[in-house]
Amino acid sequence: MPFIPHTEKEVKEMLDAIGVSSIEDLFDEIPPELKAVSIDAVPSTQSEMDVSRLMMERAEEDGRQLSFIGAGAYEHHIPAAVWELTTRGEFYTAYTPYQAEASQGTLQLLYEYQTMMSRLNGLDVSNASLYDGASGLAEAVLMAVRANRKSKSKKILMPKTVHPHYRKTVEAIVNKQDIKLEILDYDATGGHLSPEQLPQSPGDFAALVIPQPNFFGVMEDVDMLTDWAHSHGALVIAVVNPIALALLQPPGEWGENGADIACGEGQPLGIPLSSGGPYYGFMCCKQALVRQMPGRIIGKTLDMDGKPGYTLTLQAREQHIRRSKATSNICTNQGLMITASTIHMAILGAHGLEEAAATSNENTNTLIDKLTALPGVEKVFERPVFHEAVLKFDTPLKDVLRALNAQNLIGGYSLEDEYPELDNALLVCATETKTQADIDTYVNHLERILSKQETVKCPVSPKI
Amino acid sequence: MPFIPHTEKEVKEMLDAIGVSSIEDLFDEIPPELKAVSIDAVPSTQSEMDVSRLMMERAEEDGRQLSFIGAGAYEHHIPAAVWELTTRGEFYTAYTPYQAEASQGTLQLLYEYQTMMSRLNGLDVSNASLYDGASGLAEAVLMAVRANRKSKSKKILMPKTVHPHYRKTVEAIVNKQDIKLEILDYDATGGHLSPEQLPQSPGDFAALVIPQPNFFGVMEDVDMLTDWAHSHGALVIAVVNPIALALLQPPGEWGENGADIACGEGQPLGIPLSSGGPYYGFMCCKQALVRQMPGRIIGKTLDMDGKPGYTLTLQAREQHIRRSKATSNICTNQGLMITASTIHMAILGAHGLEEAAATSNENTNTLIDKLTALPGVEKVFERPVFHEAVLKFDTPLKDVLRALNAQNLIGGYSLEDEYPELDNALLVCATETKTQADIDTYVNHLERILSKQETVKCPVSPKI
Amino acid sequence: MLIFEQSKAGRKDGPGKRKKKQGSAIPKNFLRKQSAGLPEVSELQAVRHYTRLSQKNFSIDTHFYPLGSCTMKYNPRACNSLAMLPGFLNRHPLSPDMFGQGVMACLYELQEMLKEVTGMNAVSLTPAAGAQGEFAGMAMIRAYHDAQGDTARTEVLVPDAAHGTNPASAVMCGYTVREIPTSSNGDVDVDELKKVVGPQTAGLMLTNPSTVGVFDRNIQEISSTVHKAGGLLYYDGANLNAILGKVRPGDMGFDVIHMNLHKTFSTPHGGGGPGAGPVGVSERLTPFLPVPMVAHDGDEYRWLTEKDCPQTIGRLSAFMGNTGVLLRAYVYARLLGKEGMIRVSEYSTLNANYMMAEMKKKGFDLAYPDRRATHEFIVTMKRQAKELGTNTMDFAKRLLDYGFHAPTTYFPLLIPECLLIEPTETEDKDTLDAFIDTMEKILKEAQENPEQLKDAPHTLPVRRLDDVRAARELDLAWKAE
Amino acid sequence: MLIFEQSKAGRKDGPGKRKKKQGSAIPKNFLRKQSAGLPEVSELQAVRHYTRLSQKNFSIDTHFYPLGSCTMKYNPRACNSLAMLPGFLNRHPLSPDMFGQGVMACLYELQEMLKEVTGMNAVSLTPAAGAQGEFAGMAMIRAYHDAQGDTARTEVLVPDAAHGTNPASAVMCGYTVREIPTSSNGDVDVDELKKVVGPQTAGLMLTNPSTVGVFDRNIQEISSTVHKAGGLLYYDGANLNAILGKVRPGDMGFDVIHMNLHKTFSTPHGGGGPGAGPVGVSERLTPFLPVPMVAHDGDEYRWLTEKDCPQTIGRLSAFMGNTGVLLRAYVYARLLGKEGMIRVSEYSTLNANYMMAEMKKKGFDLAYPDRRATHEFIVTMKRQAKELGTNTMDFAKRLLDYGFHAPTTYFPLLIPECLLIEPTETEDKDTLDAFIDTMEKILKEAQENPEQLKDAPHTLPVRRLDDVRAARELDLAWKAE
Ligand SMILES: Cc1ncc(COP(=O)(O)O)c(C=O)c1O
Ligand SMILES: Cc1ncc(COP(=O)(O)O)c(C=O)c1O
Repeated sequence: MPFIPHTEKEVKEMLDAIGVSSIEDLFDEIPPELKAVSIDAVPSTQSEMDVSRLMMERAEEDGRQLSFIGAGAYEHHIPAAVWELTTRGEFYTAYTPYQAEASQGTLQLLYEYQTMMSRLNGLDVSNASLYDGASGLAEAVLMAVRANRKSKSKKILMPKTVHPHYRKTVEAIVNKQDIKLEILDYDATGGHLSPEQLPQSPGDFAALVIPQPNFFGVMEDVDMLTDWAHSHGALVIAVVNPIALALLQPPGEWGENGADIACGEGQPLGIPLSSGGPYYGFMCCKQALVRQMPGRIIGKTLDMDGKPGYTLTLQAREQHIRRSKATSNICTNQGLMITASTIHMAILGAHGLEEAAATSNENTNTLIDKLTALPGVEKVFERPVFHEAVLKFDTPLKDVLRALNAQNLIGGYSLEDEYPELDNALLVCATETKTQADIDTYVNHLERILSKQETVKCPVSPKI
Repeated sequence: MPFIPHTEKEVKEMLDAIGVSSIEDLFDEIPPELKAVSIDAVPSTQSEMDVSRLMMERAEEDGRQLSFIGAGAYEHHIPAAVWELTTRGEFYTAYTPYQAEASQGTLQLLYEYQTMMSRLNGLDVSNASLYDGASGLAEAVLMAVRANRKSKSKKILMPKTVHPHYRKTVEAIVNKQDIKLEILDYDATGGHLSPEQLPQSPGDFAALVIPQPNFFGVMEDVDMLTDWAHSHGALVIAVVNPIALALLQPPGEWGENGADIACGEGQPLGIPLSSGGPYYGFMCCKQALVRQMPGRIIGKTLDMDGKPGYTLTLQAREQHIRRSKATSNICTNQGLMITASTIHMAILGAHGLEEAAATSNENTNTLIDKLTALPGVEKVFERPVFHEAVLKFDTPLKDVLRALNAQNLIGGYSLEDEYPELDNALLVCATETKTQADIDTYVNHLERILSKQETVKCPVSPKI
Repeated sequence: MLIFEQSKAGRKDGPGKRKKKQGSAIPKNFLRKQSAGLPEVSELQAVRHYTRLSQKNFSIDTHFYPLGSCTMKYNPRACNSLAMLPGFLNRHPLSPDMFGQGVMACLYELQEMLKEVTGMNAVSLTPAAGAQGEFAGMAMIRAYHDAQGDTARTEVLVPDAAHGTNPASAVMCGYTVREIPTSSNGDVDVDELKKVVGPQTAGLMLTNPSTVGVFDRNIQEISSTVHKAGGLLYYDGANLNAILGKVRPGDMGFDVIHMNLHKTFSTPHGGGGPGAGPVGVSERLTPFLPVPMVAHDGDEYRWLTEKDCPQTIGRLSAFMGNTGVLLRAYVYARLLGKEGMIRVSEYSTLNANYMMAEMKKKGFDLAYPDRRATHEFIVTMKRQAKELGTNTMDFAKRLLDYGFHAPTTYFPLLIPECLLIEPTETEDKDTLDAFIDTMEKILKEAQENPEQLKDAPHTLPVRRLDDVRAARELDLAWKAE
Repeated sequence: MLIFEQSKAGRKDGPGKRKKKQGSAIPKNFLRKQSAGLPEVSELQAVRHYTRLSQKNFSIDTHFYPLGSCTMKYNPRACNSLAMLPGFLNRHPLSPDMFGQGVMACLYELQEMLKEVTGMNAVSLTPAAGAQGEFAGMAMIRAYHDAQGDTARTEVLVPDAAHGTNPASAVMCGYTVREIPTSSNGDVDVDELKKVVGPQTAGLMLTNPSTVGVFDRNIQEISSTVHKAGGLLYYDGANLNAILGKVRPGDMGFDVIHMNLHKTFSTPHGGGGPGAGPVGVSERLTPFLPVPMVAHDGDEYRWLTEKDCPQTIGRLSAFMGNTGVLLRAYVYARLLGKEGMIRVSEYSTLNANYMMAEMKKKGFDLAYPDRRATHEFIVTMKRQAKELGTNTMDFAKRLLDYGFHAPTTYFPLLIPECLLIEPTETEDKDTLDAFIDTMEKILKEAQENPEQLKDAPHTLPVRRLDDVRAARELDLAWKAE
């Protein structure tokens, strides 16, 4: 039966060797009152064939739309080689590399990943992943509070232009340790954190979080912000999009001294959208902060013969050694996602990432231009964007989105819930996966919907 | 650019080392008149992203119907592990194992395959694949003519119950060597080769071909036929379905002495339908005939240290050694398909194959019972079937099939073209992949169509 | 060789130059001055490099991997391929519910199945791993006490055998941790527990079966002791594999539990992760579950968010945790069904007890010789270390030479020179016997030729690595010479 | 260990017995008496066994593989994953045309692209490999002569350098084969050709670039010689990689050609196959092409069968040849495009000529030192064999120790002790240099310590295997002891 290799004969031999007469005897230390278990609500075993069919039918229902949402998760082309290699059994079914000598494949790959990430971010060191971008930011906040020697404050300045889900996640994770997030508003014209939004006398605070691009797709004045925070003795936590980093100034080079910690969502680097996960959070920092960094770190060393090899290092920060004094409770991380991202970056190279970034930027600008050419659609913020932008509609947005959905098209992410001040505002994104024809499809559907034309109700062939 | 790793600097170094000034110079032995080539009708290079999208859109159009065709290619469940392992780079991108020491993976697997196949067929030896079932039968015919020491005849008795495409393929391949196929008709009631269809005085002939089950799904009297052929000094070539062999008497045990050669289509053993290929032809034979067998054969041997290993053997039969005197011209075979089939058989085991075979048999019988319960649908042949059967309609079959197609359902394979005497006859098949609900879907659609009810024209959700 | 060492400048803009677009709409001052310095290799070079690297790993697909506490069992391939169907992979997390009914149906049914097998009232799937589940669980305990106005409960009790994530998670929730000793028979020392439990006790974090490989026989007493003091009971579900379908944490009296789906539900560990750490709760903790969850309203599935659950402890990640991992676990659960789940605990327990009995016969010392093993058990090499000078790590490294991944070493911390051995139910008897024979052989080597152990491994891509050097001369990123 | 040796009777009907249905509707007398004796292993055992077996292979994805005449270049992974999309895999070969427009569009466009790059009038994709393409080609030549009533042409001319499939295919078409010698400069000996060509000549089978790694400079003279005698010209396209987009067989005067898509169009060799051997023909041979082919009638694609092509030589397989391979080649062709195709021949030729120049500098003897290499070239070790007693096979086996797959050895037969080296365009210069340096090192070993070569390989899963024993003591299937 599924996955149990024992023959009846073997079971008998094993029971004899143990000296019991049935498997049930092996559970004799469990108080008998506890054992009257029924798990009848669990369905009966099904063959792989039947489950396959069920799953294919379910997958068929999902994810087949032409979609213009970004908002923290981005559709990018992933070369076929990436996941064919990543799901090789040797990567896929290994555990955390506790036995370094038997895990050089994963360990060397992680070391290569750390190198790639620290280069992309312009910082000295990288860890080997956190759960996702949002929880990674929470870890960065905790780290900054621990690491900032100049400040005893538990206050963090958090712009409203940081992804709302990130802010919620950070709040949920750090609030039990009395850390306070002070929210900074954004500039209504630029959609960014302008000098006017910065507190005049901020007092002691541990760190300023700077998103680049921010949740509205808008580019922040990272040099000014970094220098401002540093001038107040605070650390700077950058939250960045790794594809954007192919083109944009890396956090390590922001302002005079660079951001101290950079983190973000790794998903754009070769990880499928997959309804939100598994993704991974990346984190880099300056060398001086490395011992405060949470998560696994791989180091290069030598073996008994003087040959180079790779191993988990700085484990004294971690929960399995430090227990209640650890830098974080993280244990299982997102290793396989790193495997994919590393292979993805190796195949694309800097040029490939630059191309994806630049094309996404162009496509988004084209989309914005074409959509705002329609009557009743306007761009909300003035500042340049990376690959997302906020549009405002003069009709009820919900109806518009629903009408687009009926055409198997997802128009973007509505900001109404998270930014009530931005009513009927939509965050749209067009990565390099969108063709001119896709953009025109959007524009044409929207034009028809806005002009209240009858939409044709025949099923549109779905986008794959 | 795609797949060329050279930098400009390296190109220059290489040209210098060769002593030419441009790559074009390397083509200077080609007569210049021949070089004025244009291949402009070939489209320009496209990115993997663009080609992926094109292919996904095209795949979307195909292969998503609920299908009841068999007729030589059968839908069976393939465990996910089979192709995940088969497409591992080490199997997928290796060549024919000419350097045995560097190919023990493939070679041992092929040796295991030979063992599995000879057991399934009840014969001594197996080769390591031919192109497909049909061309494999052609090779078997050539082999029988070569191998039959009792007969100098180039005549082969070929029942009409052998797959019509197989007969055509055999004809196309063997007719240049003056081999004649004498076609034997089938019993109109049983759908099989009955004693009445056997020639009274057949004269000298090299071999009789016996299909089991035959093209109509009908079970032949293999014992009687085998003994009859042997009694005339002819060899017996079995054409068998390998899934059926899990349940049915193996060719090596037919009649008194067993079939001499068994061949057939390997597709049912873990190979996707894939519009007809790549599949593979399997072939087994008695030990005495092994030197006449075409195709690669793997043998076990020892290395310099006395350790067992595997290698290509009996190469003296093959074209690269024997050239114009080889047993066959085959060189590249269907190795990767064997890899899949071997893993498939290892995972399923005999029990798994038996279950697939028995369920297919049951499903087909259920389908037949339900369809023939409809007015105007009758079973054509009386004899027991394996997992296919012929049905006769009293209305024009073409229209019925078209109406089923409109419901995204493929009703079966029409026999009209290949067997004009069987007008409005349909060959249907229901393997273990068909649920009772699938069968009922067929029955209900057909009932409606036959009763000339208006078929509902709304798009039916396609089967995956 | 590193991928960087195969890089050649200009490889990608050599023949047939890539079109290089420098994001012309982005003002110059935002742009980076230098390219990011990623390797420039051909696709073949990358494929060959990472294929060869992969071959340097031990993994379940290649080796017996009896890593205690980690449940390294067969990861069915169908779980992977079905979770990676394009419809699932391509779905954006913020895509409207109408375009996510397939994945939501799977998640909803998984919630229901996990409720049933744990005996809890409700389940949230969002935690990304066991440790995040622990955090969520302790955060709910705190939220519960806070909701009761019971803010004096600042202390969490954690047995010394517990995994390091337990105290670390409690601390992240603002608690101080107090250790409870393990008695010599492997059960929690109930007398000690009784001494320290009190009005300051927010809860107890317990792993049962525990990390020393036994089922705590006093669980009911422990449970009532903590409950009587007003504390809540947290269940670390890392060892659920041992009791799946046999005993349920809910029935033992636990208020909150996390499960490691990457252990019991056989989603792959992927060289470190991802996992998934769903939490299940009793009724009184249900309002505090982390969001999002999936609800089924008549015909349709929909997400439950902050709006639906005003008392939620909130969100632990930007979207829905490790959805793809959850899909794999769902497929696994459907393949097993209830019958298969019961077999998981039965055969993992059989394998562990068989190995324990045989190892004892071969002369190894068991940490708890008088106890049943659960799905894992502990051998201690204290005697060998003393008598032969070969420690547990030497045995572990020598095992690698023989093609076995080593069991967990030096955990739990309270047992000196220990090996925590977890064979899992998917390994066959021949493999267990081969491991046992090899251990015996290594023991003999330790007696006759201890250098063979101390210098091990001998046959792997590298010899024993210098961990001290790694930490002292930090080299965390490659630099061109 | 073989998978059979891991089998245990009753494993599959142990705990949770499989429902065993014995095909109850099938009368007993048709049933087999004993189960088929396949191995009984768990899924994990199978996965582990075949994963570990795979690791024993050299392959493009793991090693440089300069196997001459075989074009072992990078097999892009996208070709695999796109050809394996469920819509393609699930389509039944006899499914109505309306449900196959996607695959047929790909095949049709592939036909058109292959026509263009070969300069032929029409293409049929159905042959399953090069050898089947040869058979199809020769069968068409025969059908053509037969249709002319020209039945006296019973002889086919084949250069001695030709691949063994050439004479074997000609014989399968009922022809007798006459060998034409290769002149000392590597070109076909035209004088000899002229001597033997005549009214009995059905045709000439030529590989150009030839298997000795040169482009035959007299191709126009050869072509007109054969044509004048009333024979037809067959082109063996195994080496098309060397001239893709540079010269076209059609322009050289060939009447029929096969292509090995598993070489030039980079579909994987899969440890022996499958391949695909499409045939292209000039106008006069077009009516004879094997079926099925794909036609495009206005909006729709449809199959061309015997009905449409009454003079066809017929069918070579039950359905459409190796469709999945054709899809991979199609994807590859689209990825390359015309620009990429030209680069294939340019860079494969560059790599071969570079290696040839460097090998010469290292002291190796070239078979044709005065010629340009095409995409491959020949080194002969005759001198070393004589002087040092180490033959080509010894060099080949020693290369394996250093992590290089050996080039083709002892082919073509006319050149003694030869190595046919084909680097392909997808290998980078560093890899070529490493190979050359290794050859130099082995040459030194041959001088100083020839046993190291003779006993090679040393580092592989097995040492040198005894081929003679394999053929003498035939062991072709495992038997339980
Ligand atoms: C007993 C125990 N508790 C908790 C954890 C932490 O779980 P995770 O690694 O999923 O965060 C582990 C993991 O190893 C464990 O073994
Ligand atoms: C020159 C030459 N011709 C013909 C063939 C036969 O092609 P295939 O192996 O595809 O049947 C080969 C294959 O190795 C070859 O190299």
